[in-house]
Amino acid sequence: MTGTTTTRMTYSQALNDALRREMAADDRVVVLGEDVAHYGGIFSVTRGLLDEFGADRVLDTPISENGIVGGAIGMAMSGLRPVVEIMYTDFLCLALDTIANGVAAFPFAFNGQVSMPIVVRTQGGAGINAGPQHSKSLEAWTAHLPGLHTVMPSSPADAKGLLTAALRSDEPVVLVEHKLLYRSEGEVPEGDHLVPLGTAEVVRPGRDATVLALSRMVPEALTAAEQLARQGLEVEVVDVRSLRPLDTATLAASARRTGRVVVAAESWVRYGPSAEIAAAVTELAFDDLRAPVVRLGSLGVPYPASPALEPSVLPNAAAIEHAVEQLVKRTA
Amino acid sequence: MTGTTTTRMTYSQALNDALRREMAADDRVVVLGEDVAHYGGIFSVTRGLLDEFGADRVLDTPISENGIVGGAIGMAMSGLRPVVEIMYTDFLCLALDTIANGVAAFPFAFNGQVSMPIVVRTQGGAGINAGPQHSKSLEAWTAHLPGLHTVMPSSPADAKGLLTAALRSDEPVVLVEHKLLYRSEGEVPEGDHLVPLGTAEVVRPGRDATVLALSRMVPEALTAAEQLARQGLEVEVVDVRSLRPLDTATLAASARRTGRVVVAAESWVRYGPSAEIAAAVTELAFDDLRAPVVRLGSLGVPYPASPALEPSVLPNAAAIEHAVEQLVKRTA
Amino acid sequence: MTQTLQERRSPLPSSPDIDLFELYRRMRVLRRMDEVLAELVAERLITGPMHLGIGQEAAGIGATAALRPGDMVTATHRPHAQYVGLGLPLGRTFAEMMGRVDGQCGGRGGHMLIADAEHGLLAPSGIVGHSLLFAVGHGLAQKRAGQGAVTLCVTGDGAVNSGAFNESLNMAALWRLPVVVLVENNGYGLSVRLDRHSHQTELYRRAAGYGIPGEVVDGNDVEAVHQAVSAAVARARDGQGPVLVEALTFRNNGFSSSDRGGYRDPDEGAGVTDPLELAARRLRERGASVEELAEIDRLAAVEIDEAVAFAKASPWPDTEALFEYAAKWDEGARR
Amino acid sequence: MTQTLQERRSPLPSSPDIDLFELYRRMRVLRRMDEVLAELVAERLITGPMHLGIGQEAAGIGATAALRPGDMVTATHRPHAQYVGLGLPLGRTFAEMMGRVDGQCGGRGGHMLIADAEHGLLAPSGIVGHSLLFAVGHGLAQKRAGQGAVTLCVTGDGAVNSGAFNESLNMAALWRLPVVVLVENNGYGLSVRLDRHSHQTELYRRAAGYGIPGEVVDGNDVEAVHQAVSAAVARARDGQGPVLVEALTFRNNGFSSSDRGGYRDPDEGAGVTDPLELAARRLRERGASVEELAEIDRLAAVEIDEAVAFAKASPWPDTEALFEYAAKWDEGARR
Ligand SMILES: Cc1ncc(C[n+]2csc(CCOP(=O)(O)OP(=O)(O)O)c2C)c(N)n1
Ligand SMILES: Cc1ncc(C[n+]2csc(CCOP(=O)(O)OP(=O)(O)O)c2C)c(N)n1
Ligand SMILES: [Mg+2]
Ligand SMILES: [Mg+2]
Repeated sequence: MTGTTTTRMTYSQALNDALRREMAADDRVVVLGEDVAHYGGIFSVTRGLLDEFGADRVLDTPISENGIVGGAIGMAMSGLRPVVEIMYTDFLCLALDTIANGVAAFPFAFNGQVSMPIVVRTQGGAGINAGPQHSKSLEAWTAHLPGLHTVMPSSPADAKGLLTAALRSDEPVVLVEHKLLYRSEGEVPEGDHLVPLGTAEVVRPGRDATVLALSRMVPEALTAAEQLARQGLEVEVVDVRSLRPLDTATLAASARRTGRVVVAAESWVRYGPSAEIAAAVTELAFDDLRAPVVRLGSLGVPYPASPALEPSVLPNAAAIEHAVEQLVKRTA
Repeated sequence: MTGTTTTRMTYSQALNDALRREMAADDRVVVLGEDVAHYGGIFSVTRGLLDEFGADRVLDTPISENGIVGGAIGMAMSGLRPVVEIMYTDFLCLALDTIANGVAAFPFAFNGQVSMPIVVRTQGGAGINAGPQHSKSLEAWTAHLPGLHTVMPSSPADAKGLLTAALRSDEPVVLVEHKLLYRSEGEVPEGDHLVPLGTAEVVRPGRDATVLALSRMVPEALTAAEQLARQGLEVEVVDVRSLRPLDTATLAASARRTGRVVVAAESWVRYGPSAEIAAAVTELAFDDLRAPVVRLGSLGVPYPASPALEPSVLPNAAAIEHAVEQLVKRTA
Repeated sequence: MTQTLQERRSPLPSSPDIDLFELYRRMRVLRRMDEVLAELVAERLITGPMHLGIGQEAAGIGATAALRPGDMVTATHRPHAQYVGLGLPLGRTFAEMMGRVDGQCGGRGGHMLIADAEHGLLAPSGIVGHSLLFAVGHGLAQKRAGQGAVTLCVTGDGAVNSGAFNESLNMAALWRLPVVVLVENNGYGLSVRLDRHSHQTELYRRAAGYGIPGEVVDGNDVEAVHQAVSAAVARARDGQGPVLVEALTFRNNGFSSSDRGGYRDPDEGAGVTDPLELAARRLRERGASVEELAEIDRLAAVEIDEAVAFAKASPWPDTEALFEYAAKWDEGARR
Repeated sequence: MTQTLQERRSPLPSSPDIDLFELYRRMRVLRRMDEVLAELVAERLITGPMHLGIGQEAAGIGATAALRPGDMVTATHRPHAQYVGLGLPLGRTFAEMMGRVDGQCGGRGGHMLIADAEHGLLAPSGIVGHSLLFAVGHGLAQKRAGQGAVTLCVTGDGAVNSGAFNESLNMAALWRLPVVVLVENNGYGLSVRLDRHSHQTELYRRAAGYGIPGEVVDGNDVEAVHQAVSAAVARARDGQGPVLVEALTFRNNGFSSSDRGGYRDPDEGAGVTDPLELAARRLRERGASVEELAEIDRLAAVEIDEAVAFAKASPWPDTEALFEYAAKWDEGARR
C-alpha cells in the first residue's frame, strides 16, 4: 500500500466507492436488495448508485431474501455478476437455502459449467440495542460451506479492498460488514485497491502474545494492545479478515512467534469462528503454544435489547486486555 | 441400563417407539411435517401414528419448511408440544429463520413468558449417492445457537432415549438422525428410557488414545478400535451424542487419560462440530495432550453423487484407524 | 408445565361495549404514546430501533377491538397499536422499550418483542413474516381446543411478498383455521413504494388464490376497520376459516427512528385522512361536545405521562439474571 | 470470464417445425428413458434417488417444444422431460445418472442436477422452489439483454405452497419478466394429495393475486400444452410479462425409487388418459399408419439403448478431479 494516494473516508463510503468503481468498469455487475436503490441502503452503502447506473443495474427488491439470492443465482448463470445486500445477518437465515444448496454447491455440482460470481453483502453484530433478532454474528455458518468465501473487513481500506476483490472473483463471496463500523473512518487507497481474499494481516507486530481478531474486534484488540504496551507487553494483533479460505500460515506463524494466543471474535464462542481458528492454529503451532488458545466472544445467550444488558454480553478491549494479562501470567 | 428388558429393533423403530409412547402419555404432543401422516415419513419414523392418534395429532404439511417451524412456534406458545420433521438437513436451511430468530431466542427474549417445548427432528449425512443437496451434515449450525439443544443419536437405544428426553424437555431440541442409521439394529430398553440431554458416553474404554465420535462415526470408530486392538492399541471411544450442551467434562476426562485425541464427525471439518470439540477439549486437557487433537471429517467439497466419488469424500473406520496409528507413532 | 392460553388470559372489554368514544380514546392513547416515544428516542432514553405508527392508528385499534378474551394476536415490528388495543399496562410497556427491569420482558426484548401473556400477545416479532407463521400455530391450537377462539394476525404490505405469506395463507386456508389476517397497507415496505414491490397493488386480491375471502377497507376509518374485522372474526369463530382484510392507511412518520428520508414525495400525505380527526369529527356530528373530546385527549396524555414516569423510575435490569431462560441448562453459556 | 447464455447456446428445432409426430417421438423417447431408468435402478446401476415421470410426458414435452434457441429452462427434481425436450445428448445424460465421467457433470450432480449449457438448461435443482427462484434471475438477465428470450420455469403442484412460489411470482410480475411458469399438477406433492396440501386446488387461480394471467390445460394432451405454452411464451417474448400455466396430469409411478406406496387409492389411475396413447390415437386419426408409429417407437428404443450403452462404457470419474471448481482456491478443502 505504500506509495498510494489515500483519502480519508468512512467504511460505508469505502464500500460505496468499491461498488461504484466496479459497476463503472463492468456492466455485468448488478446490485439488488431491499431498499438499495431509491433509498440507497439502510446503511447508505448503495447511495447514489441508482442515479449513476440506472434502474436495470440497481434494483429495489421485495422482502424476499431467499428469492433475492435465488434470483442472483439465475442472473449469474445467465452471465451477470449480481451483488446482493441482505440487510441483517439475522435475515440471512432466510437465504441459507439458496446459499448452501445453490451458490456454494453449483460450480462444483455442475462441474464448472456454471460459475457463481455472486457477492452477498450482509451486516451483523450487536451494539445498538437492537435485540435478539438484529444483532447476531453468524459468519461461522457461511464459513462452514465449501465453495464459498467468507470475509469480514475491519477497516475502511479493507472494506474497499475486500469488496473489490469479491466483485472481481468468479467464485462466490459472502462479505460480512459490522453495523458499528459503518461510520468508522480511515485512510483508503484511491483508484484500484484489492485485498486478496484468503489473506490475514498482521496489523500490529509484537512478541509476547498474539490476538487473532475479527471485524470490530480488530480495533478493540488494538486498543487493548496499546494499554498492554504501557505494562511492557508487546502484543501482536492479526486481523484474520478472511474466514474462508483461512490464512492458517499467517495465523500459525504469529502463534509460533509468541506462544500465546487469544482469539477475539464478537460471535458466540461455541461452534463459532473462534473454534475453527483455535483448532487450526493449535494443529499447526501446538509445540510452540505455552497454553491453550483462549477464545473470547459473546456470552452464550441471545442478544438482549436493554442498554443495561447488551454491553455485558459483548467482548471488548478490556476483556481482551484481561485475557492477555491472564495468559501471560499463567505462562510466565 | 442394566436390569432393563430390551428388544431388538431398528433406529427407525426406536424413534417411532419414543414418539408413540410420549404421544400416548401427553396429548399436547403433536407431530407435523411433510409426508409424516398418511405416508408415515420417508424414513418410516412416524409410521402408524396417524391411525393411532388421529389427524389432529399427526399432520401432513405442505412443502413449507419455515412455515412448519413457524407454525410450531405458535403451537408451542398456545400450549402444545409440537414435534416437527424436516425431511433433510439440507432443507433445514429453509427453516433457520424461525429456528434462530424464533425458537432459540424467544424463551430468553420474552423473559420466560413463553417456553418452546419444540422438537425438530431432521436427518442428515451422505452415503446414498444423493448428491450435494441431500447429503450435508450441518449440525454445527444449530449447535451454535444459545437457547437450543442439538443432539445426534448413534444407536437405536440412544435414538429412543434422546428423543424421549427431547419430548419431555421444555427447552427446544434439534435431533439430527443419520440416513444410514435408520436400518441399523440394536437392543433398546422397553418402557421408559431416557438419555439425558447434554451427556456423552464412553462406549468403549481404552488407555492409548481417545476417539470422540458423532452419529454414524460411532460405529465406524468402534470398528477401527477393534482393528487397533489387534495391534495392541486400546482405543477409548466416546459417543459425543450431545453437541449442545457439550459434555466437556466427559470428553476432557478421556483426553486427559489417554493424551491422544481424534475427533471423528462426518461433517465438513472447517467450522464444523469437530472444531468446537477440539477447541473445548484442548482448553481443558492441554497439559495432558501429547499432540494436537486430530480432526477427521468430509473433504471440503460439496457431496458428489457418483458412487465412485462419494466414498472418497467421507471419513470411515479405515481413516480413523489410520489417524490413530499416526497419532500414536508421532507421540510414541 | 406450559399453561394454555385460556388459563393465562385476563379479560378485555368485549366488542359490543366498544363504541366510537372508546375507539377514539384508544387511538388517542396510541397517538400520544408514539409522540412521546419520538421524544424519548430524541432524548436517547430509548436507544434501539423504534417504529412508530402515527397516522395508522385506526387499523390496529379497530382490529384489536373486534377480539374477545381468549383470542390471540400476532404482531410485527410496528406493534404499538396492538399493545394499546389489547390493553397492555403501558408503564411496563414503556419500561420494556427503555430497557428497564419492569418491562414485560425485563428489558430483553425492546419495543418489537413485548410478550404479555396476560393480554393475548405472546410473540410480536421483528422478522417480517413471523406474525403470519405464528398465527398458523395459534390457529391450529385454537381449532383443536374447539372453544371458538380466533387469532388476529397483523402484517404489512411489504410482508405480503415474503415466502411466509404464501406458506401461512395456504396452511390457514387448508386447515380452515380461525385466523383473520389484517394487512396494514401503508403504501411502503420500508422505503419501497407499494407499486415498486408488488405489481398487483390490490393486495386483498391475493386471498382468492387460496380460496378464502379478501376484502379491502378504509384503514383510516376506525369504525370501518372494526366492522370489517368483526365480521371476519365472527366468520372465523364460526369455523368458516380465514379471511384477509386489507386496511388502506398512511404512515405519517419515518419508517423507523433511523429513517433518513428522501424516498417519498413530500406532498404525498396531503389530503390523507387522519384517523383521529375523522373519528373526532364523527363524534362531534353525533353530538359529542368539544369538552368531552378534550377530556379524552387530556386523560390520554395523563395515562401516557404516568406510564413514562413509571418507566423512568424503573431500575436497570441485573446482568446476573441474563442466564435465565436460555442458558441455565447450557454449560457453554458463560463463555 | 463468464460466457453469456447467448454465446453458449446451440440451436434447438424451433416451434413451427414441431408437429405432433415430433412431439410423439419425444414423448416416446422420454417414456422409454424412464422405463429403462427403472431397470437401471433395479439393477443398481443407478444408486441415488430417482424420480420418474411416466404418465407426465405431455406436460414437459409440450412445454419445451414451445421454446427456441436462446431461451432458458429451469427444472425440478423430476427433470427428465426437460432433458429430452431440450435435446440433451442422452448418452451423457445416462452417464451422469450412473455417476460416470462422461456425464454432463462428470457424475457429480446425478439425475437431479444435470446442467447442459449447450442446451439452455443450466440448473435444474432438487430443492423444491429453486426452479421458480432461478427463473426470476434468468428473466431479469433476458429482459435486460432485450433480445426477446424467455424462460420456461417448470414446477410442481407441491411447490406452489413453498415460500419461493410467492417470492418468485411477485418478482416476475413486478418486473414484467419474460417467464412462463408451468405447474405440472400431478395431484401429489410426494405422498400428499393435492386437496391435503392446498385448499384452492385450482392452482392457476393463484396467478390473479399477482395480476398475471393464469390458465389450466389438459396436461396429458401434448398439443394442448404446446399451444398454451406457446401462446404464453409469445406473450412473454413480446414484453407482456409472466403467465402461469397449470397442466393437469397424473404420475404413473412412485414418487421416487424409494416410494413405499400405500398412500394412493389403487384405482386412482383408472380412466386417466395416457399422453402417449392419446397422441398415437390422434396421429392415427390424422392418417399415420401403425407402421409409422411402430417405427418411432423402435427408433426411440434404439436411441435409448445406444445411450445406455454409451453410459455403461463410460469410466468412473477420477477422485483427484474432485478438487476442481469448489476447492482449488480453498486450503481447507483437503481436510
Ligand atoms: C425477513 C426480514 N427482512 C427484512 C426486514 C427489515 N424490515 C423490517 S420492516 C421492513 C418493511 C416492512 O414493510 P411492511 O410489511 O409494509 O411494514 P411497515 O413497516 O410498512 O409497517 C423491512 C424490510 C426484516 N425485519 N425481516
Ligand atoms: C425444500 C424442499 N422440501 C422438501 C423436499 C422433498 N421433496 C422433493 S420433491 C417433493 C414433492 C414435490 O411435489 P411437487 O412439486 O408436486 O412435484 P412432483 O414430485 O409431484 O413432481 C418433496 C416434498 C425438497 N426436495 N425440497
Ligand atoms: Mg408497509
Ligand atoms: Mg406433484
